[in-house]
Amino acid sequence: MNATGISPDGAGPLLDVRALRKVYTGRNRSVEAVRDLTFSVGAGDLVCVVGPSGAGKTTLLRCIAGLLAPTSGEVVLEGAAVQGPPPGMAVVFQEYGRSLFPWMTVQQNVELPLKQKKLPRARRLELVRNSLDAVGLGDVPAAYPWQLSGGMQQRVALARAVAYEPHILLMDEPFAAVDAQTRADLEDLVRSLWQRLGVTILFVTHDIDEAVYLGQRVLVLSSSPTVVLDDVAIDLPAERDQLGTRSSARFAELRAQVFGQVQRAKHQSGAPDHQSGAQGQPAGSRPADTGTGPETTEDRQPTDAGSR
Amino acid sequence: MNATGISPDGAGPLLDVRALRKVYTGRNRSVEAVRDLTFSVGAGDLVCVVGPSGAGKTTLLRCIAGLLAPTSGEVVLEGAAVQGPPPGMAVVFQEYGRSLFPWMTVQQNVELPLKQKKLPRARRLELVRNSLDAVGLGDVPAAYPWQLSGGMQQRVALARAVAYEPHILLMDEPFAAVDAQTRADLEDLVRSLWQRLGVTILFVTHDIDEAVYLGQRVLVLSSSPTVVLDDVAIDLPAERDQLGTRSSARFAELRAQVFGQVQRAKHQSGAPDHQSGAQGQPAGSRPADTGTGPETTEDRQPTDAGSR
Amino acid sequence: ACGSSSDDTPSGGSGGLDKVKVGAIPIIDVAPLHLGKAKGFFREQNIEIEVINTTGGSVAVTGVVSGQFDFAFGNVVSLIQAHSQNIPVKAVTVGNASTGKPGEDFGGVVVPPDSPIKDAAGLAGKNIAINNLNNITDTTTRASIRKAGGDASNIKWTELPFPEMPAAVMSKRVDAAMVVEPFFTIAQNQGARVVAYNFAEAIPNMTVAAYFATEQTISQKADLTGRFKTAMDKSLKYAQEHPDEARQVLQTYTKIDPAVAAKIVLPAWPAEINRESVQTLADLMVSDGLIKEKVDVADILP
Amino acid sequence: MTPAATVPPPAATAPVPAGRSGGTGPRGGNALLGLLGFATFLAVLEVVPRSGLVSANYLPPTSRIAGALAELLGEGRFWTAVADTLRGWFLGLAIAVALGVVVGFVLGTVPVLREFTASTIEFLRPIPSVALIPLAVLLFGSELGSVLLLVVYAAFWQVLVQVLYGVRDVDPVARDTAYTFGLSRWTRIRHLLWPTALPYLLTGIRLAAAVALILAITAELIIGAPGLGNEINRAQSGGAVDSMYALIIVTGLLGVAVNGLARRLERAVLSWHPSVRGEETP
Amino acid sequence: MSAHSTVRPGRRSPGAAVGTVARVLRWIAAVLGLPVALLALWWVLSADSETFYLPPLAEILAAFDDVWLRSDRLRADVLPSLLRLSAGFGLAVVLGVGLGVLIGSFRRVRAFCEPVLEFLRAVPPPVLVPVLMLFAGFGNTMKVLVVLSGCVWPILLNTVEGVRAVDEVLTDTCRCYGIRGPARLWHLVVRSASPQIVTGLRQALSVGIILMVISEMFAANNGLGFSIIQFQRTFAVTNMWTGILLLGLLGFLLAVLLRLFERRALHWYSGLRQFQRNDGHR
Ligand SMILES: Nc1ncnc2c1ncn2[C@@H]1O[C@H](COP(=O)(O)OP(=O)(O)OP(=O)(O)O)[C@@H](O)[C@H]1O
Ligand SMILES: Nc1ncnc2c1ncn2[C@@H]1O[C@H](COP(=O)(O)OP(=O)(O)OP(=O)(O)O)[C@@H](O)[C@H]1O
Ligand SMILES: [Mg+2]
Ligand SMILES: [Mg+2]
Repeated sequence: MNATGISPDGAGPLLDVRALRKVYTGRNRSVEAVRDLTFSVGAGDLVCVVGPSGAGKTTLLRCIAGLLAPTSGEVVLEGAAVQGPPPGMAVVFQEYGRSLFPWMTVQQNVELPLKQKKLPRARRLELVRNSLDAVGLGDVPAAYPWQLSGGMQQRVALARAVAYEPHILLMDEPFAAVDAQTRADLEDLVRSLWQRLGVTILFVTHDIDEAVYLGQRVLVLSSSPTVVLDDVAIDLPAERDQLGTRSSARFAELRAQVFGQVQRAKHQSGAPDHQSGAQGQPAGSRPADTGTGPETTEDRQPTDAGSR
Repeated sequence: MNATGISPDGAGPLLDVRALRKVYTGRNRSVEAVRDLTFSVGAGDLVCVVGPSGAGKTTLLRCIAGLLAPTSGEVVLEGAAVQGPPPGMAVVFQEYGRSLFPWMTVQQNVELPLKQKKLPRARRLELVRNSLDAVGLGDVPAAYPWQLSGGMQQRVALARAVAYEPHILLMDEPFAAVDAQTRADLEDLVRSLWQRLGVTILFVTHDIDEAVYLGQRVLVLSSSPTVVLDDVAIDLPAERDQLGTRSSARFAELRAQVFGQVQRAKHQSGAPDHQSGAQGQPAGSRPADTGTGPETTEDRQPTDAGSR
Repeated sequence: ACGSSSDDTPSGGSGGLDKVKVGAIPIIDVAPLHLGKAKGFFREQNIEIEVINTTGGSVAVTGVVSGQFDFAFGNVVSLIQAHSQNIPVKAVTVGNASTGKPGEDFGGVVVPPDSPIKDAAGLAGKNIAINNLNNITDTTTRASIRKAGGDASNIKWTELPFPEMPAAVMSKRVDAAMVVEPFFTIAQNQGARVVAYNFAEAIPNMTVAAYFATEQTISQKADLTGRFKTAMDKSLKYAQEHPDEARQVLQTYTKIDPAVAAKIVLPAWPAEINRESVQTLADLMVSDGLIKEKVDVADILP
Repeated sequence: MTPAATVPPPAATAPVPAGRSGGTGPRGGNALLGLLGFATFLAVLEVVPRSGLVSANYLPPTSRIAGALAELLGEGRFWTAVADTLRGWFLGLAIAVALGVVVGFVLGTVPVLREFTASTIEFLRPIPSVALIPLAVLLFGSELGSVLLLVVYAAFWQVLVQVLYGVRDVDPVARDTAYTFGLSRWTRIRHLLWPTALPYLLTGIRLAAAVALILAITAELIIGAPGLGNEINRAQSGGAVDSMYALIIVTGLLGVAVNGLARRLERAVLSWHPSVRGEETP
Repeated sequence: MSAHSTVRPGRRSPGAAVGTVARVLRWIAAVLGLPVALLALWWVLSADSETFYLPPLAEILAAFDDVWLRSDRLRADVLPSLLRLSAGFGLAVVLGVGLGVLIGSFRRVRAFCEPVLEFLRAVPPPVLVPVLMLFAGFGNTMKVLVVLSGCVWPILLNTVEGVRAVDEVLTDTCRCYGIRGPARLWHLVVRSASPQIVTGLRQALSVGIILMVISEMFAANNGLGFSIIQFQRTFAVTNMWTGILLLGLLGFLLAVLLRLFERRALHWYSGLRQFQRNDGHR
């Protein structure tokens, strides 16, 4: 619950990202997506990561998940450097529709990783049932993912991660594609799961409201090439609710603070000389209007622009 | 600019929807999507239509566009009953990705309807250039739609509609799938195009903020089977901007008013006994949690729940 | 002859039968084979034959060379051709022969009823359908044209399966067609006129086809070959002497209409290969350019 | 020999909306129309020879063909031929599918192999299987083996190419999901690769089934191996035009049956796939 | 929902030139490696082949020159074959796409025709040759028709599927903007079905080559297929092998041509697909 990443019980950081750098090298281009990231996350923390689109949030997360090898620097999880996907970690992807196996029922989807863990059948079924109950889907284990609504699908993905009993749960903009109402519900779900299970969560989003509402800490990344711009401790009460918390004065303050940083982030990256690069790109490259184009954001207030 | 649909200059309504009723008859079920809609839109108006999901907004729009034959009642455009897609009308669909021809460049996409109109080449090129410039895409005529971001694609669709020089422009939740920032930009674009070109616009959305921000009038539809619940005149100043307008007191009032109607709409439809129908549907049919399920909305305040 | 099967060699083992596969086209020409099988002539020689349908001479040669058949039926031109390509095949006994009687043979050249062509000489320069180019049909047709005093050098040949020929002639898609039974009869039933009996006219008493095997089989299984020849010769003789039974046996392996089968002219099934006719044929092949070098048919005849 | 309907791999039609009930329409009505279409076809076949447009000697009217067909159905020999053809077809198809799946998965999962075999596959694939007839006759004579060689050769490519597409089409997100949950290689193949490739494989099988049947009959016809093709040959060389057409009709009907069977298999196995489930939900 | 595009120009790394050379070398190795290895293997294994039907590769290659290049055969045999193939293929394209658009556009027409089409498709083309000869004689027309009769099915059926899958939103868009008649046909229907049509073309091509050979088994006096069959019948085995080799080579070249055409005509589609596969998440 503090901004240093050392959890208060002195157990030392669970996750340590050290001078992480990632350069994508393609055929005849290479992109430095992440320049230099250093931070740590204590056991049981819920850390949100925000940053403008293209900041390298996904890149960071994939490095932590062991899906991508860093160009330099390292990711240390529970004392060991991450080489491949570490055991005890679960990832919830943004594209829920594509991360569930359409040929399996909800039950089978949740159960598959447990089978791999070689848990006995009874235990597996118990875990599946519990986690589906936890996300409020106890009644549809036999349905196929595509028979469910988007929000329900995302909850299945969450249930799968929860059933896996990970020490650390990574989420990459998991609610970007669900509607406002469902999103609020899922946010509350994440917080309640986190509180009940004591799992460490790293939650990537580009929604500032969401980050402030959910997290204990909010890491603000600069735009690409990426560095950590700020690490905001969220000192809101542990019990949060969509209405009360979001309308509280402290929430507005924190949101304004993060928003200020994100605004700064758009104009400041690891490479100052790179700043104007985003505008001069030809058609077909990363579009200039994915929500963070410098040309339209200056004149917006934190309270408005940050919320979707 | 008034709620009656008769434009102030006395030119009479451009569009007249009279006792429109639409029943979908399927294999062994028939759905009365629209029960009885009557309203008119004056020339040069910008009317927004809001209503809960499944209200029949798309159905209404497709009837107006002549893509769907009404079961009874009629749509009169410029004095003539609509039989098929009338000339001089342009439609912007929600599914931007699917309404552009992927095998044509941006330029060709915008130009195609003009070719069909048999405009001379020079005039076509001029119209294409102007409309692309107007939506801020003057520099990508040679790109293919799938090389652009979602917001850019939607702008191409808009440019195509604008270049067509329609008298009336229909839009069906055109910005539902683009991110917040782009959405704000596109909203301003629509208003400025409308002001510049004097075209009549019917704008369907389920976002109350958007409807209030954009429209001169907001038509509130009940849930299915659908009737017009309210017709709110938006007396905001003609010059609107995302920050000032949205934070003005009058905006909040109007939003609250519309929101109240929409809340009422969910529980009231043309057929009161139909009310609970939405909940009893099996999995796989219209998902129960698309943001307007009756079970979660009561406890939310207008200012929060209504925004996308 | 029934009792003479006692000179059995050790190969048969404990009274076991030698299983022999014979490749043959399902046409009239091989009626003796089927008849002999039905009559038990092969069993008398301790041979159990299985007749396997082939689609033509080259398949038969290939089958024999690859060991799929022990013996096969094929026309002598194919044999000569194979020999000229150094394929080691050799005739065992006669297959069938022309009746040698112009006017009453099992094949000939037909023309539409109203055709201006009156005789073989009139075929010069015409479009004639044959079943296989560079084979026995065109070689003999050329020969009979030359014999009739025509010019055989500029004929336009069209390859066509026998079954298609009656229709082709009657609809005048070709000027003439060299057909064999049963299509010879079918064509005539439809009104076609015969202008040449090329098998009979080209070479006197010409041997058309033979049963053959590889040289290896003939030398290494001399006994079996001998017994096969014995049975085959008996069958040929029987078929020659009992044409009605030969006609009947057709129904077991072809789809010829019984009414047609009763009317067709059967080929001759003589006891011996007419070596002279084969040599003449081989010489014709050289002059017609089918093969490059002169062949001594003694190499391929038994 | 690839005359075959190809809905390109179901998953490859990404831009197509999944849930379209497009064209399925009322089932009964369609079947009726189809029957009507077929009846019209038969009627034309009846009228054309009767009107003298072509001689009935060469194209007999439907009624005579039907008579010959009825006769055929009573013959043991005919059923043996059908059995022979079906055996060649099925064995060939089974071998081709097995080979295609194994080779496809190996090549598909090992990028280097795939890269280095691509050109060879491109070269071998268009070699027409008829070119192999001499080789087939040489190796197997005019028996089942020859038919199998041709059938397997033609059908194998259909399956292989589809499997290659399928294996490559694994969704990156699904793959990452599998990695992060630490699924083993075998589990990934079994639960990720296989289901992803399955729709493609089934398309491949459907194509291959049609091709295999056509090739089986062609091989019998040309090489003379026992089966329907050989029966056609026999009828033809005996001048039995009616039976020949009856046999041709039988081959056509077999083809229709094989295609129907393959589609049914597809529907049963792919209940979860958009192309199939789309037909059920309106 | 933001669209990512991977086409991002970046700085060239200093080692780019070296990398390019290495990549080209690797590409060459990948394309030629296996074929060369296989040829070498064939060469070695057949070097002292005694089997009559499997002559040494060296001998075949030596003969190739004589048989095809130093004689009139390229003009007298290969050219007519290719002309007939392209005529049949071209007609099949016109007919297949034309009928396919018609059948695909109207549900009733489709229901009416489907069973008959399925049936005709299932009849092996060689069986149809005698029927075709009844109507078309046995000149070039017949051979072109044989090719057509086989090629048309894959094109037709693929076109039907493609036309059926035209996106509804695009259809509505066209209606709204008054895009009708030929413009609609071309800009909407054909273009949108074109990926499937090209799939059909590819299948049709391999069928076409096979049928080119088969058609030359009947009533031919020139052609590549005719030559191969003549070689086979006259036991000129080495020559026959050169023919098979040439056939394979032709098939390969034609497939490459088609691929080039596809690359030009469908570059939008491959771009779209790649985008969807890589990072389009909708
Ligand atoms: N596979 C790749 N190859 C090359 N460049 C890449 C690749 N993936 C990402 N990038 C680039 O790296 C940068 C960071 O991308 P990343 O996806 O991590 O951003 P993000 O913060 O997740 O963005 P968003 O909010 O849009 O998801 C971008 O400039 C992007 O173009
Ligand atoms: N083709 C159809 N066949 C049968 N019922 C339909 C069809 N299209 C729509 N409906 C039904 O008609 C009603 C109105 O649908 P419509 O799409 O017009 O709603 P909407 O207001 O546009 O909803 P949304 O905000 O979700 O887009 C719904 O109950 C829907 O299920
Ligand atoms: Mg991301
Ligand atoms: Mg709608």
